Amino acid sequence: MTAQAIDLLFDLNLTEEQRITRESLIRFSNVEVQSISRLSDEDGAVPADFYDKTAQLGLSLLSIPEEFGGAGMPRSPLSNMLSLEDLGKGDMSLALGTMTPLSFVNVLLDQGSESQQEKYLSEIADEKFKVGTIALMEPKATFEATELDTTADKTDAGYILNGEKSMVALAEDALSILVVAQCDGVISAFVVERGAEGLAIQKEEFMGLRPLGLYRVTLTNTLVSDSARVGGSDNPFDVQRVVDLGNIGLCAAAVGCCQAVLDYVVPYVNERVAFGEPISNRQSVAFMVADMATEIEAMRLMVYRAASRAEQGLGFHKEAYLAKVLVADKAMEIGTNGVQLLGGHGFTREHPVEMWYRNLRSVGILQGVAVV
Amino acid sequence: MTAQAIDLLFDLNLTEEQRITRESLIRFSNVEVQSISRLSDEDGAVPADFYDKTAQLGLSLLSIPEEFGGAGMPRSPLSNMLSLEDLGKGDMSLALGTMTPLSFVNVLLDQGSESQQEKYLSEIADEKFKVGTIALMEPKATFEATELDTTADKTDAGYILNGEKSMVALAEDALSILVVAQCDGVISAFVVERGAEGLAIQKEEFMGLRPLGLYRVTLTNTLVSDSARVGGSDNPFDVQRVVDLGNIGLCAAAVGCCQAVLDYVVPYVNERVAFGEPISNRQSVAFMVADMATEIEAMRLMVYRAASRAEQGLGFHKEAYLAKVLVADKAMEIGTNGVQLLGGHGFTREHPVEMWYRNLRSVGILQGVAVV
Amino acid sequence: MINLELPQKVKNTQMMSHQLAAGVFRPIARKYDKIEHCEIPKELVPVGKMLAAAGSGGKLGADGGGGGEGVKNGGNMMGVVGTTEMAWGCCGLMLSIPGMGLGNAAISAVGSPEQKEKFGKLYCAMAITEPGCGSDSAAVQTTAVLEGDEWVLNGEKIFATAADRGDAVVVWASLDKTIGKAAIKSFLVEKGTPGMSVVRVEDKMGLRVSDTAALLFDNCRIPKENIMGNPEIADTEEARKKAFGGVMQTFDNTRPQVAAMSLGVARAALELAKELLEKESVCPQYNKSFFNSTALEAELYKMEAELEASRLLTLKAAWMADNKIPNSKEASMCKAKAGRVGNYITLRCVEICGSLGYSEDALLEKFARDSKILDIFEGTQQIQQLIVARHVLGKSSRDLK
Amino acid sequence: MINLELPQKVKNTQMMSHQLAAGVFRPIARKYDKIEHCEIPKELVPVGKMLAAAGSGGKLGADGGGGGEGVKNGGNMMGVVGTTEMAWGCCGLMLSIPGMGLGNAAISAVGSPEQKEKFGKLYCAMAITEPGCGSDSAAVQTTAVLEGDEWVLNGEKIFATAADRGDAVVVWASLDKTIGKAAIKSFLVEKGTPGMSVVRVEDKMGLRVSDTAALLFDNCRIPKENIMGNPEIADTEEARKKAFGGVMQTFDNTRPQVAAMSLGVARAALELAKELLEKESVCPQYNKSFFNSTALEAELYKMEAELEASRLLTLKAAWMADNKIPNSKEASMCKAKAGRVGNYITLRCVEICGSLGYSEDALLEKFARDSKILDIFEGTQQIQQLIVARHVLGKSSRDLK
Repeated sequence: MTAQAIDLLFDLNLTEEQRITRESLIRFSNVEVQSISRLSDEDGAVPADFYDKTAQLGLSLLSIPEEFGGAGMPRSPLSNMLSLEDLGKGDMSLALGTMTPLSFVNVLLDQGSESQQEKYLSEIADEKFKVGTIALMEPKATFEATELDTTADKTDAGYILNGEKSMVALAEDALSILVVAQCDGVISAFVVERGAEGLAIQKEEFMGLRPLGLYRVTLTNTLVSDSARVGGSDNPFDVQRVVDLGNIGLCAAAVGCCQAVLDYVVPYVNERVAFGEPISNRQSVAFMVADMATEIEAMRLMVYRAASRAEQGLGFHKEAYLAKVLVADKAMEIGTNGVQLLGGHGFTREHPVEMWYRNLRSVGILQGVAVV
Repeated sequence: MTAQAIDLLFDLNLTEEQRITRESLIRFSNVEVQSISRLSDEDGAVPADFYDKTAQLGLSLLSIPEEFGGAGMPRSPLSNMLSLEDLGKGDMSLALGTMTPLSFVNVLLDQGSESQQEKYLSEIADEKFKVGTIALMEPKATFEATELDTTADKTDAGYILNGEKSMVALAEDALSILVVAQCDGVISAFVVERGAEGLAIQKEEFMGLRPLGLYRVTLTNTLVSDSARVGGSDNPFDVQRVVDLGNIGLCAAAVGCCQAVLDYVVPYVNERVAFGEPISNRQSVAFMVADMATEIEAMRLMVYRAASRAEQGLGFHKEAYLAKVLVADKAMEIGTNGVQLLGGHGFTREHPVEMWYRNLRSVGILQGVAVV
Repeated sequence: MINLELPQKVKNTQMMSHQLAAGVFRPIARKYDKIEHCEIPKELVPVGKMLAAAGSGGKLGADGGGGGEGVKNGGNMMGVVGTTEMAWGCCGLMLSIPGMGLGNAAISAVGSPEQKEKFGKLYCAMAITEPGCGSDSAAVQTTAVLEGDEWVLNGEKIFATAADRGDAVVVWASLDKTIGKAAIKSFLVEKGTPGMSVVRVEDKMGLRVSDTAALLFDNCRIPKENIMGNPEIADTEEARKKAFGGVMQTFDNTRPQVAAMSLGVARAALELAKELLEKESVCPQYNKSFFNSTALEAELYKMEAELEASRLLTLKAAWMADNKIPNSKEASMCKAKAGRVGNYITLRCVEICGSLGYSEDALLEKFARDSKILDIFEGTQQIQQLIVARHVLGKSSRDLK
Repeated sequence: MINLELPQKVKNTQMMSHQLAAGVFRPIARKYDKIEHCEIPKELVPVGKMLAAAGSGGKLGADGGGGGEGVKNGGNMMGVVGTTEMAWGCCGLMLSIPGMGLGNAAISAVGSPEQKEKFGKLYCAMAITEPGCGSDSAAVQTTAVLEGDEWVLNGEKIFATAADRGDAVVVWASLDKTIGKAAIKSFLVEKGTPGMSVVRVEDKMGLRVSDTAALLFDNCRIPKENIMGNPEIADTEEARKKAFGGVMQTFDNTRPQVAAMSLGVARAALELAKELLEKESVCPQYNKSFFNSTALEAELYKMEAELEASRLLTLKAAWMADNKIPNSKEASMCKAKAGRVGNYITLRCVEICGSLGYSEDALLEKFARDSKILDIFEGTQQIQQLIVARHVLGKSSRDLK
């Protein structure tokens, strides 16, 4: 992150570096992601080699300090956000899965101590796909990230964790799970390592995001050492930052998915003939498409602004919050209209629009993933 | 009100009596109300003789017992609701004004003692237009009818009222004002007579309903006798009933107004030509009209159901509440779309749609008027 | 006299349907959603028999009946109320009850006595839509040519509900494509007739248990008497319009029934969402004005209002049909409103229940998948708006397309 | 590099405009809304002079400028930001500043040096719309015929902002109605020219202080040199399209400015609503997720999100214009979104503030009256949707009407 030293102009151009990265990511998304999207949805799993392919993109590695095995590049919420948009256009589930380790890395880079970074990031920094993940949500309709039921109690031996976490991405494969919990009246976070005692992991099934692999993580008197606590009493864990950066990432993936909807329906409605003309000659169809395009652009700009502020070290909570409010609403509208525009065909699994409908419903729900 | 003794069929037919009353009211609304609607709006007042003309309809008199000068007909929320719909089609402001005394009458019929009915209703029951009105609202954005700032304190001499009431219809001409106030921790109501000490009445100006005459009523240590209190500790004043019956009436007037919008825009969009065709040949125009028609019918049925339940002596709070939720939303949508369909012309005061836009905005706001 | 409460006899239908829905459909709704493609679910076989015995088969669209003189609450209202309850249980299962196909309804409405005798007891699907036409029912490309004592059918049909599991299919085909609407007739084709084949059963987002098949007719020969209604093509423009109008009018009776499906699924979602939220102490009491409530309460109120509005529109359309009042406009109004509201409510309920809503542990996510098609089939939202608009504006389908 | 914050120089413009709006416009907004029809409000005369001196007249639609090489934040962005602030103060008053008419913008964009010299300092209105054509600019019926050294104008114009108070009017007229769009040219007519008369000044729901006049041209003769742009009618179909395209392109620059008016009015409403609610202890803190908030908080968040989205779309369209990137689609996107959002926000703010919102004691009700026209003029919501749709779908105006 660079502090806003200079007086930047309003600008929507990518840097040269971003442009090059985008090009390769878009190619990857088109060739490797989109092509397996439907298959993965039907299987409820990604092909075996997919994540290792993504590891070669080096996204998770990029900002890990060189001494811990990474590339030591500056941490860039903006670039991560763009990656999520591009991958999300190929497939939201696979985008979120691909970025899961990076989420974990980003939180530790932002809030972990050096020794924690060394311990937990070194094992992620690999050319194979290694997983760290965040366990924030709990199985509650009125879940609020700042009011958790999961607890951490300090004992002489360390902290004892108890509680139930939901929608934890790739938990089964995770080397480390960052568990957010209530501790002494404040929200704190603890790294729980694979195989810890009292740690139970169970697959959850959802309406969409089926290939992502979301898990119920149950902690029963799970003991972690003092050094596993991220942040402390003097620098308390900033859960809001995790939520906000996660919202930016999730919204970016949703913008990508919405763009995929638009790109799919435009040729469809132009080619589909009813009552003697392409259905796109009808205002009800055309205006729906126009509104989709307008709202996608609006969502994108909201997300860009929040990410750009984060990048520049400016406050971005309100911007991320409002982006989420808008995207939760409009992305679902686009999801349902995508199906509507294809009529009965949109309801079949022969076309991807029904899958996007199911995936986009997650936007208003998911938290603590895709932390950019 | 008749208790639902028999097993009634689902039915939308009017009774013969209702049909005849409607016919004459619709005629009155078309001839006497609609014709002065714009003029009254511009003047912010009704023509001098208008209300006396409405008095000849006998609406307020109808259910007052014969011994107090009325016609002694059964009290009928359903018929009152229909009257509001019909008058509202001619003009919402004039409809609400016309029904203001009846609101007062209805509350006293429902909740007043016999001696209160004798005292206060006898003077209303006249062939000239005599006003009683209800002072419920207070000048607060978050106004809640069950949490009032106006107070009534019991003293030896009676009750001392203090507070500020807003949007009190026709207060300046009122012989009696039913003031709803907090008294000993419960909501109570008191009849304050014209000229009472400490009673100040001041005209308020609003976006719409300009001819209605809505007033700020300020009570400063206004003393009323014990007998002025409607209801008591054993039969507490039911403010929710007033709110619910008022919502039914207001919503009915709004349904009438929305019907006026529809009836006005249909010939307009059929005649107006742009790009070589009537604009109603365009789906964006036609679907807007279709949705108007659909939502008007939906609102109407919601209001009818609540009124019909009230008529039958069934519980109707939830039905009235939901009707208000729907009507506040859809009536304004119809109001703004009415202007939109006329384009720039709709924004001028040459056409009535801008007035309906302003009037319909009151639906989500007004309470305690048009108590059916 | 204006009364929008249901009379006891309709409530009885409602209660019985609800018992069936709660007792039989609900417990197996998730199971069959997961299984997706299968034979007729065995739990539905006795249901079909029971309903057939009760004479419910093909009752959709039947007229008033009962009630003697004056106003009637008859078959259409019973149908709407019963359908709502069954769809509340599981819309997919309801559409899979053997013997209760859309084809059965058509036979019951326009079939000859012989056809009713022969096909009435079978499970009959309906095949209208073709790959090239969605809501444009007049653009049917499947042809029927009389050769001797047989009709020869050629063409392709898609989205035929129950066409795989059914015993027979009612097929729309054109006697002469140059003539258009007036030449479209419907034909009865028994399962196993050579030349008719099931091309595929669709994989769908929702209503998974209900089979939706694509059919191919390749010189499929059926007896001459298997044509339904008048085999002649009307010879004047006026008569042709009327003929097709008659075909379309059958939709006036079925649209409120599909609206009822939407109502059922939406109410199921709303009730379930409230149950889940109540466990977390969200208990809407209607005791504060809308904007003084919490966001969750306000959302629930809004959904409830929209649902109730859709329900009343649907009841009105059914009531008009029962009382022989032309209801084409109202049938489309209720279908349009219930369709969009059903989709809005089910999606919103998933959202406000967060991970619990999105999870397969509850049925909310299934309702949100099922509801989408109800705003599409039997005429999309947009087609319904067109029909309403034409009525309100006094336009022909030529002026307003 | 992606940055959606405003640079200091744009913030300066914003601040200065805000001071003007808060110091001059706001205090007199209610007064002139009540007065409605009057001469140029005296408080605006010095404002007009000041802005003219600052060179702001006609800057709307001017290109980038400033910033040297690379990306530019120029006149369009300044215009959008300044307009937003002024409309925040009072949109009607902003439209009544002498010397800042839409005609001035047109002259500045396409006028000849002589025309700029002569008319640049006058207060110039723009007259396009006619009684028979709303958003259909190509259907202009007013004619201009060259007779000797004079153009003779005949026809009727409506909805011409500032045409009563202005010193001159830019009038759209056709040289040959059989040719259509390509024959439409614009002409400069000075106030007092015989044959031009103000038929009436409209009584309006909102923007009451702004004069909106209907004009009649009855053999109105103006000098030959008062035609703007090329006096020839393009002779090929291609060139004709291009010529009218050029006329329409001027709208690409003004649409974001009208969007900015919507932003200003909506933000004014939202800020005022928040102020009123804060007094009653409603203080949204963005500290609970959307559905765990109160209904009022959730409403405020939703409005704020929609407003911010509209603002960013508008800035983007202006930024594209500043950087010479064709922005017809984006100009319509921001106009469509800001128009509908502005109307939604202002109406909602009245509602959530109850009697305080509806009352003339506050300006909320005025904002709700003013905002409506901003979703109509300079192309209605529906026209903007058409333009966006044509771009996205790759359609001509013949395919998609």
